[in-house]
Amino acid sequence: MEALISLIVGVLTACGVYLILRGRTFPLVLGLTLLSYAVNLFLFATGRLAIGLPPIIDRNLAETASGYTDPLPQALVLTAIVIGFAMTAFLIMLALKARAELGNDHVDGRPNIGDDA
Amino acid sequence: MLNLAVTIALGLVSAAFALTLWRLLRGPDQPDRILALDTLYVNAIALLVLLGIHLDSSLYFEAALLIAMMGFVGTVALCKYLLRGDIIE
Amino acid sequence: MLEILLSALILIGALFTFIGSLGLARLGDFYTRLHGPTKATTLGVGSLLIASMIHFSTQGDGVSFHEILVTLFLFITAPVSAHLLSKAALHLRVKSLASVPPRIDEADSGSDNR
Amino acid sequence: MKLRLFPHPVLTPLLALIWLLLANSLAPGQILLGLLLGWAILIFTLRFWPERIRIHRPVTLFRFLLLVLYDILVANLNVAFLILRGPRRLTPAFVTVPLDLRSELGISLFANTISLTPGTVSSWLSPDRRSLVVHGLHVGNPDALAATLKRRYEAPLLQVFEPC
Amino acid sequence: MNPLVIAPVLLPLLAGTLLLLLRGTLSLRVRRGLNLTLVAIQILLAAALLMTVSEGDILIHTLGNWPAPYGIVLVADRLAVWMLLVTAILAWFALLFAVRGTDQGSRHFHPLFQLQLFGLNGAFLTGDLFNLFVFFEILLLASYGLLLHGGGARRTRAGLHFVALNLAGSILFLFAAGTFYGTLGTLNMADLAVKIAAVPPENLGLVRAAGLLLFGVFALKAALIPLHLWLPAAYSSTSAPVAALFAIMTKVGAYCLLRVGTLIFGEDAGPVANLYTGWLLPLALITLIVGALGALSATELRRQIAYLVVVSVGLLLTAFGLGTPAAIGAGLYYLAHATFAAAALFLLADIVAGGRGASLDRLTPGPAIPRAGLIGGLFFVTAVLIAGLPPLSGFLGKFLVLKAALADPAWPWAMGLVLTSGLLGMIALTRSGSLLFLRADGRSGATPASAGDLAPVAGLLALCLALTIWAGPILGLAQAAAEQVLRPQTYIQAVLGPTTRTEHR
Amino acid sequence: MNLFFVILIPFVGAGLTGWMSRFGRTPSAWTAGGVALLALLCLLPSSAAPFHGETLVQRWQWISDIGLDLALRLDGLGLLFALMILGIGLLIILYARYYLSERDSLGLFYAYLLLFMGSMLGIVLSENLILLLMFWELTSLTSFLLIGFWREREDARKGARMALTITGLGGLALLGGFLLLGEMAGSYDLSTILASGDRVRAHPLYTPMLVLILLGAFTKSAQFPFHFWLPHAMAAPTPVSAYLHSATMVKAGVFLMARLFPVLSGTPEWSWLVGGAGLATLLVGAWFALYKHDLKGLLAYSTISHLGLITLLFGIGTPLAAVAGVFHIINHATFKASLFMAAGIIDHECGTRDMRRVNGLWKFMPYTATLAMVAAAAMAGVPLFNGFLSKEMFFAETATFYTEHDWGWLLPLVVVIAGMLAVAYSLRFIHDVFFNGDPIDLPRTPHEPPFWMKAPVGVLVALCLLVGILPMLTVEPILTVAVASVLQTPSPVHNLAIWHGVNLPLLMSIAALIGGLLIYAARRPLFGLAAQLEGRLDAQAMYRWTLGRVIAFAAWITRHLETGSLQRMLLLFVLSVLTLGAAGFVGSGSPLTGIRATLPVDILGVLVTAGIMSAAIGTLALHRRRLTALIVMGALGLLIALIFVQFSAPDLALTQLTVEVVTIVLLLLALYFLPQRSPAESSRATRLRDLGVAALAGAGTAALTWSMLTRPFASISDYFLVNSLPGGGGTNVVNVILVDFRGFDTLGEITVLALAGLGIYAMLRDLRLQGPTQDADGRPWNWDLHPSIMAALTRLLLPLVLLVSMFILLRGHNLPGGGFIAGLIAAVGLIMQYLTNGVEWTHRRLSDNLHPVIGAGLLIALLTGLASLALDYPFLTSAFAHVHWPIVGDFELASAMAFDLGVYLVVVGATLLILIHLGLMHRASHATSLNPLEPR
Repeated sequence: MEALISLIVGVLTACGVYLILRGRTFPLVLGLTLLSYAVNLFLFATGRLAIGLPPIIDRNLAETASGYTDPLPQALVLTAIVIGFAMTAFLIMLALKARAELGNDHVDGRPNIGDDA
Repeated sequence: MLNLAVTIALGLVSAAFALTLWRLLRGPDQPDRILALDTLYVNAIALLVLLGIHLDSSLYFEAALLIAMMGFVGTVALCKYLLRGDIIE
Repeated sequence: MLEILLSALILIGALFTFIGSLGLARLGDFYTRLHGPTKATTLGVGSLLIASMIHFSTQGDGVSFHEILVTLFLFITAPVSAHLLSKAALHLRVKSLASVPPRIDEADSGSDNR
Repeated sequence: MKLRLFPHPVLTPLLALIWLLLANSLAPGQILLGLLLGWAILIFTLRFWPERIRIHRPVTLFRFLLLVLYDILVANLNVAFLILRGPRRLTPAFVTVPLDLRSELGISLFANTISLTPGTVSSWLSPDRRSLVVHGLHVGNPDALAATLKRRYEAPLLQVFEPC
Repeated sequence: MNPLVIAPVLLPLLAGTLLLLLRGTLSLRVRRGLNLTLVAIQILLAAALLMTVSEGDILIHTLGNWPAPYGIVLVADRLAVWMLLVTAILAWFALLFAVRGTDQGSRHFHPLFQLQLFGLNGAFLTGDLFNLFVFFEILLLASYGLLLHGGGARRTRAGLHFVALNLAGSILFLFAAGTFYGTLGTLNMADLAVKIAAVPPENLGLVRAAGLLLFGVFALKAALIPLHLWLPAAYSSTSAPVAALFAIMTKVGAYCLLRVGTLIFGEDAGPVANLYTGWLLPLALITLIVGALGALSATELRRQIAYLVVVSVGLLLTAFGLGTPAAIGAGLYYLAHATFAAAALFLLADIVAGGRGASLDRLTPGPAIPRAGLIGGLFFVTAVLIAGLPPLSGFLGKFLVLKAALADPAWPWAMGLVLTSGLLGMIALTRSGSLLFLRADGRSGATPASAGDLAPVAGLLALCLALTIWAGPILGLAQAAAEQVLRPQTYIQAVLGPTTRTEHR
Repeated sequence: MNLFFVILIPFVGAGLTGWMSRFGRTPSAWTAGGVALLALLCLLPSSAAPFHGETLVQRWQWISDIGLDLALRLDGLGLLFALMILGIGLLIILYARYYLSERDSLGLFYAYLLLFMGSMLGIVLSENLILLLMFWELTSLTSFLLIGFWREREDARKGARMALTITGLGGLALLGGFLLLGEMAGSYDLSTILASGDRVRAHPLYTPMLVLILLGAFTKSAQFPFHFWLPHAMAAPTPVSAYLHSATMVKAGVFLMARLFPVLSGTPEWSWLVGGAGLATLLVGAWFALYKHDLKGLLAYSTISHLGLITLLFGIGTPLAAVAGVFHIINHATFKASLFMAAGIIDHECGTRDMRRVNGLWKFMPYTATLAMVAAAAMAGVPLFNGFLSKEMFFAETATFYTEHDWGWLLPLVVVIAGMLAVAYSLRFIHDVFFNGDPIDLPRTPHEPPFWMKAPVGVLVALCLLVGILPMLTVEPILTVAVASVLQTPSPVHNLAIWHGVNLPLLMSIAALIGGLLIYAARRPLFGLAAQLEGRLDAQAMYRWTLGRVIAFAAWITRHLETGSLQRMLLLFVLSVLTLGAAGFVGSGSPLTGIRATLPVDILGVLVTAGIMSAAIGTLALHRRRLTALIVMGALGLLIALIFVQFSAPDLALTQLTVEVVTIVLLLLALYFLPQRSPAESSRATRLRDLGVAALAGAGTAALTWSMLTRPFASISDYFLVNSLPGGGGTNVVNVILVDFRGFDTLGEITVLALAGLGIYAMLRDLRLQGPTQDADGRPWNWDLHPSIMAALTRLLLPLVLLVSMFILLRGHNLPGGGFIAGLIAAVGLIMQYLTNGVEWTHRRLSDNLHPVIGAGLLIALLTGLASLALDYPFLTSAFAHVHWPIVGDFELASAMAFDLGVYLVVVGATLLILIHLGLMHRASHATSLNPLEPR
């Protein structure tokens, strides 16, 4: 299972990296989204993988730390997801603004590039 | 027996997943893909329910509920996009 | 007995889910493909949810009816999705095996005055 | 004023019921909370409701719902069979159904029912809302299908929502 | 539990929230005054904190009353407070300039400004790696908002690049922080320092990789070569007060490099001791020279200043890369100077651009600037500061760094490159200065700058003058901060208590 | 204390003078003169000390830690220079009052001049080397201002810049040299340094240090090959030239050599470097001086030549040579200052300085001519004038050198040739200007200048004569103490007299005089030769070329680095990160795989992995068809949520699901305004390269993940699991971490969200985008704005959705959920209304002013934390209680819930703000209802 997760993280990173190296804002956003998927999974996996052990304390059982997966990475990923969302939203808006002010959706706003190729 | 049923069911749903994914990637038209995405959401509900039974945990219910809601919103938004381009107008 | 019922429900549900997706994958044009998921999966997921309901209600922690909510949601939303998808496909003139009534074309393009 | 404070005598308990479903509990605290939320949320959302929904014949509605449930079951089996049989033997067709329903909700419910039941998906509503185009997966006689739909679903809906 | 520690974080957040809520109620004048007052209070707070920590105490605030390393702690040591003070002072002058009109260019300038300070102060104070990430995001997002403030094609393009690159940086930060957590099982920086010293050899690779990935993050923020390319466009295209405020932004990266480099990868870190120094010094020196070349080749004043900021980053990180107490102390002194001087120059560039009509700040002959004598004089002084020429603080900073560099085997490189970059910077500024002020083609430019426009510049220059005159005591503070930073044990003990807190488990 | 004031007075006086200028030219001049005089008076009380063999040191603490104090010293050398600076300065102030025209701002000029004077005094009075360096650089800066005083003149600007560049280069080298020297001597105090000469000379870094310091001295003193800036600095007003290039600025370099003479000299390196440079400069300067047609150009090159002479003397390094050197410094200052002033008078009166036109002025201004001729004779080394004495000593030293070294005979020979040239250019100055026929085509008719303009020249010329005739009475005492402080030993026995009998130096002088006459006689053919040589041996062209190359290189490298291409920046970033990560891991020798047992693979895992991989690659492959890529990415988000579900993270799954949908809606909103397809822009090679980089990055993160996952670890999380219920009052540990253990993170996180909302809102102002009127395939949009079937049903769903949202909010502390997810759900529910019913419809029901919501949310969260602070607990300390109410039963109240409510409000507010305002942005560009049957 660990190998599969590693594979997923790797593939997501690779696809994300390729996409952010494209010259348009939209693939850039897609690429960064893929990269944040990758990093969220990675961050999540730092608590190691566990099946069927969600960190919801059973009130009836004694206060013990065993039998639950690591909750901290989950909290971190939650924060990271939210922040990633905010950032993505901002970037998308900025892409639109760039489109409006630079005339095309190239990341560098090249003046001599047509819009719809 | 229940375990066996769940395992078989998981296999079936997984196969459904795979078929849907294939349609998603294959297309050929955008509505096909959106339909596939919608179906994927429904399949995911099935998967979660099965997983809940399998792991004997009701913690997955909210996820199923949310998938039902969010899948709908996603589909509506995408269809609206195809129809009008502008989805909030 | 209960276990048999559960197993049957689960298998039926999974089978219908599968068939729905099979239809999505196999059928010839978009409009026919649309039928599979909207119907087969509602039943499939429906019976799985009923199975879950029974399962958790009999586990001892009291009744579990909240699966009804998911079902309710699905029953409200699935047809709307299907309708919208179909409408979009018609708008896009997606290839159809059945002949498309001409008035759709007229209304969709002729009256657009922008 | 009274209307503002207690906007809907039926919906608040309904929402409270849904709350209990969600919470999976019948504790008194939850019931109270459910009613409270049902009341508060309604106050906020009532203005989003397009028209006052008025149900004229609850019994008919209930009968109609049972009928639909049954039809869904049958339709599913039917469609599953059709899918398994293979795409070659299908005769899909678009069928135009003239509408007698006028209210938005009525039309919507009708269309949804069609989509949920026998091998049909409501595909297109004409701009004047006088006819609905339905796609059938396997249609032998289009006119017969249209007639069935009208009789089986539109008629009860007309009775429930628009008895004139 | 000293509330003074958390006040510099909470005050801007509260201020930002209130300014947001009161947007419709209060007039612009009142909001400006309010904002200025609030920033002034932050200066006082930072000064009070500086008094408190000047004896060498490290103050902590355990948020939520959870002990470290479980909860998040804020740690105020000399270094952090030093950064707070520099930031607050800079912010006040930038704001003073902004309230003369720039703040009207777009909505929400004032809340964004305060939230920017929230992010900055939090980043300086936090003792938790993930919390640092969060504050990075706050200060970045606020800076995006401020950067784009006012709009325009160039600004938008630069903003897009800045945002995209920093998003990539944030993702990298998470990878690094995740690797730390996944290997050492903690996020508190002091705890990380404790755990890293005892890391088993088979985990060494992960820890080192995590450390260097983090280095990459901070290098991006600090604009270390080759990750400096976002800076010139971003700084040169934004509005003047924002660019002035941004003078501190690169220093955040530098601060983090210093903090992590000394605390987690310090002398006591066993097999990973001094992980950063080997990378920092050469890169910093190359940055220095590349920045100087950029300044020389710039065709606009603001771009030139932006490159001079790169130069200052290079010198600052050279100091940090040398790693001795003297060098770090020199670096901290230089940090304050470089921040104020760059800010002054950015503000001045705006006045220049405003005075030259359509020619803006392009380095081509253009109309004469109204009040050229006064503005030119200020420019001259600022240029002397920035170029590191005697007798002002720029020279002192450079001299201190060079003197400290003599103890390092790489001193010939350091000396050669620092001096060369100084020469190039001087040539660049002479060229632009003589072009802008001496070579006017007689046409008259726009309306003259008012005394109010020049006051913030003069104020910042006065600060630099103060840095020069009281160099002795100020350097003493910086030196003390450097020595404290190089004794991470005191930090660790302050955060984790005298015994490492394993009995809590 | 007084030394401090000597330096401070000019600096303060500069401001005063500038201010006085508003009252007129004369008050300004009086102030300037008064300031200089005051400084001189301040110096006088101490001036006796050097004559008693004392070195006065005064010290104020500045940055004592690093050995940088305001330490000043007064010894013979310093006194000599200070007197020259102040004395000649006074004369220059007087002169400038009449020289500068009404148009020039005299106050500014005096201010600059006084600043320069103060800096120069600082150099000569500094005890601390670094302090000296600071004043050194200040002279560069102030001379930049002075040279560029006539800012409207191109040559003035260029000359000033060149001077600053060259001397600045030297100053930086000097900094390096001083740093090394201070390190070797262990102090920057001259007293210490002067006493540790042996240690310094034996130090392995002696040579680099020497080179650096000499670089500083040579550039300042215009030694070959850095001499070229000086002639260009002649664009300055003549008083400036007279001051800077006779007595002060250029003398700083030789002063420095004199100052450090005991420490640095006495090694072969010193002799070769200093002597070589001096000799070359002596010759080159003299040669060019002869052929300059510009009067000031001639003087400039002659200055260069004389500076070379002094340098050469220090290079020879004997005590007597030092005597000669110091003596010549004095002499040169006097005659060159007067010559410059004379040249200024001529320029002033004739309007030109071109010696081909300025002829026969004897008839017009005989007094000036007399003075100038005397000074020129001193320059030529004619007996009875002071120049003769020092030149004689110079010849004597070179002659001594000849006896002691092989090839030493060359030196006297070359020196005599230089002497001849000096005689020749002096002769040219006299003959061409004052005789040689009549003036040609002068802009003005010359006549004698005002008396006060001639007076300073007269004073200096008188000094030339006095020193030349009565050296022992005039110059000997100060010379002796100055030399003593140069050598740090008592001055060697020397005899200043006109007549030493017939000896070799006298013969050399005679040879020089005769040779000079001959050369001048044969000047015509030589001019042609010089013109040819000038093109080749042009150091200034080399400077220009070098500077040009440097700037071109800078531009080249900057252009290639900073292309403004984001793709490049990102590529560099990825590559840097790969390098760092790989270097970190590979360098450690750790194995890739650890020892932790792995989980068995199950069917769901395979399914999800396969799904994610195909969806990710699908996104990649289809990325140019944007909508398609977006749909595929939607599936990807769902699959990721499934991973969270599978591996026990229900909270994450919920969050991922909701965020995914909101993101898709957001992207769709944006995509409307963007092209529907990405053009294929990058070449095949680029794509392959990017694929390679991407694959490497993927491999890197995969390896990192694998490596980490296969290693056991212990974390702080057990604490959270144990304390969540008793300490935090919740069973959902993730939520308790979010709102309690790490509530501060969450506070930051919602700030981020609020900031995104505000930033976007701010950015959207004035942003107007025109959406396409047809889709990518050229089809017009559907007329149906809000398909009624969709609209009718989603309205019904809203209460349901809000109910779910409240449910998720309230249970979050104990079960999966929480403020963030709940907020997103509510936002989605509301957005759905916008989606299906349109902006206008919804707006009639829901205010679009969401700032209060965001602000209130932030405030609630913040106040929750502050409440604990008010109770003297740390910020965000939570409290919870079990409450029992009749009927309702037991329930829990936790402050964390209030915090979560704040989170909820911020999320709802920010998300809606972002999405709605994007929707609103193009409301203007829209026609309203398009249904042909509905009324508009």
